[in-house]
Amino acid sequence: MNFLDAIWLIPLFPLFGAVLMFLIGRRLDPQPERSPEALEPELAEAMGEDAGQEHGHHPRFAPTRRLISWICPGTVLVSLLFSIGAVVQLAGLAEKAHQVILYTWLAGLPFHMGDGAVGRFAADLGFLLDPLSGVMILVVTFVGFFIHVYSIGYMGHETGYYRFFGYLNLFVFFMLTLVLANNYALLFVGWEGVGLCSYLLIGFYFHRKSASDAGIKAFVVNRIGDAAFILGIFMIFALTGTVRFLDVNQALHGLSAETAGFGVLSLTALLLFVGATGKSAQIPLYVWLPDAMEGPTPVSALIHAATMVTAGVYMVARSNALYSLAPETMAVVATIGALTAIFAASIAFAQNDIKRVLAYSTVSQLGYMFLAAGVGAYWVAIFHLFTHAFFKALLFLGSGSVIHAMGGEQDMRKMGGLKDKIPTTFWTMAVASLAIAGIPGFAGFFSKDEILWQAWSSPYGSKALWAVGTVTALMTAFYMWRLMYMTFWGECRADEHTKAHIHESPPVMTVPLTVLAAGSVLAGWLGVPKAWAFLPGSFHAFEHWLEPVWVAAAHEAGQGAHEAALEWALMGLSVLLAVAGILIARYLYVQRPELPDRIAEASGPLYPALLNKWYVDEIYNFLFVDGLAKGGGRVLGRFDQAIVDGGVNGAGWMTRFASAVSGWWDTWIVDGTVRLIAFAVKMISYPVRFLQTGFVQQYAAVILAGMAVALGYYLIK
Amino acid sequence: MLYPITTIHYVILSAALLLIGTVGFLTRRNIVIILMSIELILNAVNINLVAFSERFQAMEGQIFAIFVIAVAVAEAAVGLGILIALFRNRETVASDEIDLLKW
Amino acid sequence: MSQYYTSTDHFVLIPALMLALFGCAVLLFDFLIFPHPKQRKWLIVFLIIGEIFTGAGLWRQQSFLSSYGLNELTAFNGTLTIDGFALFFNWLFVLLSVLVAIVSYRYLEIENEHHGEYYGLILLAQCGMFFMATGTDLITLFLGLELTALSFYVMVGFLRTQKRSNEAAMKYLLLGAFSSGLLVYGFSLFYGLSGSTKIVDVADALAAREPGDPLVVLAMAAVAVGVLFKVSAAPFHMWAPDAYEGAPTTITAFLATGSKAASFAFLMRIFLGPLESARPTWEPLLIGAAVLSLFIGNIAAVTQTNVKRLLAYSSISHAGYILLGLIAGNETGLIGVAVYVAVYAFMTLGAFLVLVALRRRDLIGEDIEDLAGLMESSPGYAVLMLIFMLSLAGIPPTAGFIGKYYILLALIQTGHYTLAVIAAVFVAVAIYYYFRIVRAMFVSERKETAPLASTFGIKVALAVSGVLTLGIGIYPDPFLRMAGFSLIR
Amino acid sequence: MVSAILFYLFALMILGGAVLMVTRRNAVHAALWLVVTLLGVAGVFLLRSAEFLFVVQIMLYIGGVVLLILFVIMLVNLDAEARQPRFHRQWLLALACAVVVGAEIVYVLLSGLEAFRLAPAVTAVQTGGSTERLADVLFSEYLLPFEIASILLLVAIVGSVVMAKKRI
Repeated sequence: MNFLDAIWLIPLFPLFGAVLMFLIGRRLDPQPERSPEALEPELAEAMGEDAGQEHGHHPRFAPTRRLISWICPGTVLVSLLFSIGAVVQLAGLAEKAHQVILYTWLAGLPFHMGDGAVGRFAADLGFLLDPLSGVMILVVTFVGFFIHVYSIGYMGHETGYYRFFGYLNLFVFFMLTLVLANNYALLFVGWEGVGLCSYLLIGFYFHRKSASDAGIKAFVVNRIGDAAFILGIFMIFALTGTVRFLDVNQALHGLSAETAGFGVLSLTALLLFVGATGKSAQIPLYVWLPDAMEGPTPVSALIHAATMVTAGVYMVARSNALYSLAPETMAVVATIGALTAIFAASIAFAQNDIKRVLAYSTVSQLGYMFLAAGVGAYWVAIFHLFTHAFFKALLFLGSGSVIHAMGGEQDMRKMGGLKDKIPTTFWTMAVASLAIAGIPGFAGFFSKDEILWQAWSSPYGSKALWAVGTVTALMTAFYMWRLMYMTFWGECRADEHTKAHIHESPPVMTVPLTVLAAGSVLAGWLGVPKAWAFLPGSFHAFEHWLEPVWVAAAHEAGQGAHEAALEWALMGLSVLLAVAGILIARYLYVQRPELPDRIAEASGPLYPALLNKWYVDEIYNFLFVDGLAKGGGRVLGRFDQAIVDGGVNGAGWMTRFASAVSGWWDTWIVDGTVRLIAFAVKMISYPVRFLQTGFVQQYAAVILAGMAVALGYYLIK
Repeated sequence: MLYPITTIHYVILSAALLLIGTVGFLTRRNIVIILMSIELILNAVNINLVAFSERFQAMEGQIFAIFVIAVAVAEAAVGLGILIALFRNRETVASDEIDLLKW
Repeated sequence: MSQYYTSTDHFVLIPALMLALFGCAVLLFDFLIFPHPKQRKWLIVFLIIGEIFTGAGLWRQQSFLSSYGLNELTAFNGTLTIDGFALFFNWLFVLLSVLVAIVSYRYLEIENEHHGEYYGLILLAQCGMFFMATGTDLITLFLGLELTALSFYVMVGFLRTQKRSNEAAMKYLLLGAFSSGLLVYGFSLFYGLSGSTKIVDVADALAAREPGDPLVVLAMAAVAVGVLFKVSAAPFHMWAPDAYEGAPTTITAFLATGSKAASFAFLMRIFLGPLESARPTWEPLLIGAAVLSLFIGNIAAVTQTNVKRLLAYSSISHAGYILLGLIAGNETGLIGVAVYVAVYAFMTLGAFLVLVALRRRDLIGEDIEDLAGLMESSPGYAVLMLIFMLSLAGIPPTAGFIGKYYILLALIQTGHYTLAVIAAVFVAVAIYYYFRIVRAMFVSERKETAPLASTFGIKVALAVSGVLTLGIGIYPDPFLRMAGFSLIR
Repeated sequence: MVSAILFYLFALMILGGAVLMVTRRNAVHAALWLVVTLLGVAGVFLLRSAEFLFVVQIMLYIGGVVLLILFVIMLVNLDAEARQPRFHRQWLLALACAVVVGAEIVYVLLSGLEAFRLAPAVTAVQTGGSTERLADVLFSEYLLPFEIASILLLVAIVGSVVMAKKRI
């Protein structure tokens, strides 16, 4: 069977599953009437996301529900099989790129571009399979499939099962569209689609207000990035006359790099990168990702760790031809990546919620990927993306298993000593933690080490970037093992009731953990360091496999001066630091558990700063919100006095408005940018609405004023 | 300037009537009078049209004026109908008292 | 003296004749054949038959044009012109009228105002729209505009016992009459400048004048105010939120789609006809109106709680986008306008239809709160509404994206980079308020348990608009070809 | 000369009537002043040899519309209404807008004066009276608008009945 020509089917299988769920899902899984106790919001809150699993009322579900458990993971499995088939056949091709174009999606009329050439903005509904998208579809379908399987167990007792799987399938559809698209416009379809699904899934537990707030936040932040992204797409079109990846790369191939300064190429690349920072949670748009963890844990694993958030990295790697021409933007990418990595790692130091540690860890690891991309080592970025997908998905699923075992508790201070009670979870998580810490032999070591080496040796890299990366590696090892020690070692700090119920998860959850653990070990061996030249070629397969994707200019960057001795030395240093990090964590949290508190006390303002995420949200607050709320209110007051009625209606509205302001003020102590933007928009919204006083002759006066301005404009001109 | 009477005199007359109609529309409270002000505006248009029609020695302007009158009549009829319905429910014909819909 | 009412005249007039005929027939049958209120929904069948005849007339015109390779067919000494543009809009009107009519009966029964006149007025309003899109004579255009507007004044106030409906109709009428007074004042100046009411003659006369001629400016400004009022572009938009909110929801849907599309057809007939030569003069005016519409529409929508009102502001912002296409003015832009108008009509209609289904006895169903948990209670409606919201927000792969894409592309092609950036930024703002609705449907607890007032008609209409909204987004090619056919040549 | 005097007489009727209409407190008085204005406009029509329009103006406008308005005033007239303020609170603002636009229009018209200034009306070769010619053109070239106008009036009738009648 020719899988290569059938790649367009790969996204369609999950779409089929999703449509099926929306059409008949409700009949397969009739919603049971909620028991009175489950309707109590406080109780639901108290029991956390696994409410009702162990305690209290078990809703009885229809037997047809099992059908859902077969259909939805099944569609992803079919996609996985098709992906494997297609990638295997791709490997046999001489030209490592295969396009399947179904039809022209967005037809464009020809027009003359600046240089006289005739451009035609035509975007296909077309799919491109090349080594890069091959890696991505394998990651998405493989990890996606196991997370689907895991969800069968994890979501087993939830209502809205069909909705959950419908959204999840829809997400896989959009993600596959994103990575398989052969042009920027179709990529944008997937880009928006995954955002939408992420939104719906974050808000899945809608009885938690914070969840639906987090969803809005995620969507709005992503939208800021998207506005830049879409402008970037149009810029690319204006530059090259096409949006097809292969043609764009070809068109850019002839150009010389913009070394002279910040030109139009750099601007385009920067616009795309702003889009990427939104989706991939980089400074300053990272704020949404930690909040996104309000969604169900499998969602965090799939969307907010393994796949969607890496879309930005994928897109930057995809646009490598453009970035190679814009060294200034590459420097920006690398710097933002490194800063995000160390910044997020420092916040992860002091978090006590197990999922939040992982969330900040994800932000930090994404920073690593951008660091690699920024120094021109695109294959390393993708390599880290690849290994990270395994161990981070595993960590999230493992934490889900822990939370499951603890009856919904997410605070690590109330855990401990779980090592023997949930052994499978423990062992698999330990593997993942070793991997992320960078212990040799585990996947994370290979990719992270390569990133550090490239940061040091690449012509775009620098010692400073390397130093930041290395320090981050130490911090990563520390906070991950802090998590491990707090969770699995020591005394169990849970209350008796919870303690009695601690149990290992069912096989439907632990099997995916085991498979991913195997991946977390093995995935790295596809790209061993160059210094390990004694190993046969297949151990260097990853770089070789991706090679056809990069245009020549980008590839040279990876070929920096290669000194084996230096590489061994740097590798040794990073391993040493990783081990040190683990040992410090062990010393602090196992041997001297009283120490951390004393350090926290002794550290002065540092610890609270970390605990409060460097007060970023509060700084946003102080700088903008306070001023706006008070100043804006005053301006509004004057506005209302001066203009229109100034009368009864206005006053009534002002009261409501003022109370709304003070209401928001409270919630903002814990919230940042998005609320700020939303607030700013609202602040403008009210005066605009005030103009609409409901008084018909005022409308007429405005019409006339409009005419007066129009006429006046011409008379003065 | 004032004599002989040319088209422009009519146009200025029309503009003045338009202005008065507009002022009436914008300032009066009574909706009946607002509707009457609309009649003034449309009459201003008609003066224009008839003046031009005479100037071009063609009938189009007059015909246009007939249709403008037809439209004015139709608007007045529907407007007064709506006004009666409004008055039945609200007991007022003051423009600034009908502001349920706003913001 | 040339012959009048020739066979060509008749051929061109058939659709309007059918509309008027069936309009009167519905008014008559209302009390002659179907005196009993329960029977009134059969009038819809008559309406549909009328639309079929209208459609047949349009179809014959279209095949006539294509079989003789003609661009246009004029009749009544150049008073009416059938061309791709007119046909495109008339097809749209036929579709919209049918969809609005078939969803209305349950809604009107719930509101206790189910009268036959309603369907008659829909047909007569559509008759007016026909002349707005087809007329090439100032008088015909003006009468078409007034015929449409008058029918809508009545339909907006159709819930006669409700204060809000009365008020909406009164405001709409007063402001509409005022603005059309200004419009016709501008027309009278056009006549004074050219000595003719035919659009071609006016165009020639205006082109002969030097740019910036004060009289042209005055006539243009007056006409522009009238037209921009009809398309509800800021700052002439203020009637729209009030009229939309107060009107019966079915009529709001018709007003926001049919009337708006007709007004844009009217606007293009005027601005691409007589005023094309004055493009440098009106371009700043339209740019101002477009940007202000984007600003006011998007910003004011953010804090609305009534969905109808929110959609009214959103429709103001969409008017801004459509104007941007007109400003770009190249082929892409004009196709973009046609595409956007149609696409906007489908998605807005769909959104309002969901609100129609939400109107139940003792339940208004207009607040965002009323949509809470719709995904749980009626997933079909929720998913459709989601598609409409995504489309309104311009997220691919929905039809709304195709429209925005064309507008943006045209702006970039013609070098209006600043406007393109402004348009893109407001797309980002728009998502915020559309997602307040999505949020209510998908991520809030269900509050209302009463089943939706769904009828066969609503289901059909929703399916049609949903399929169009999604279908055009995924496979736009046939639709784009149709829109390309609609260029004014 | 006579026509000039007549013109100024009618202009005075029109503008004076209009100003008084807009400023009268009592709606009935306003309607009566509207009649004066409309009569003035009818006179202008006569001056510009639009006899048919003159008749239409008298019959349709003064006979029809004003009567209708008077009916409505009688129907809805509240004694309270007459005691309430004539103008709403924002009348100054509205007036300012109107005055600005008016000034602009007059300025534009005066600066574009040349466009309209032709020789005083020529007496063209007329076959039959103005009414006859008008009918000729109306029922040949402008047949279509005439038909549209009939539908328009139908809508107006249906509309006002629907709105004003208690039970339909």
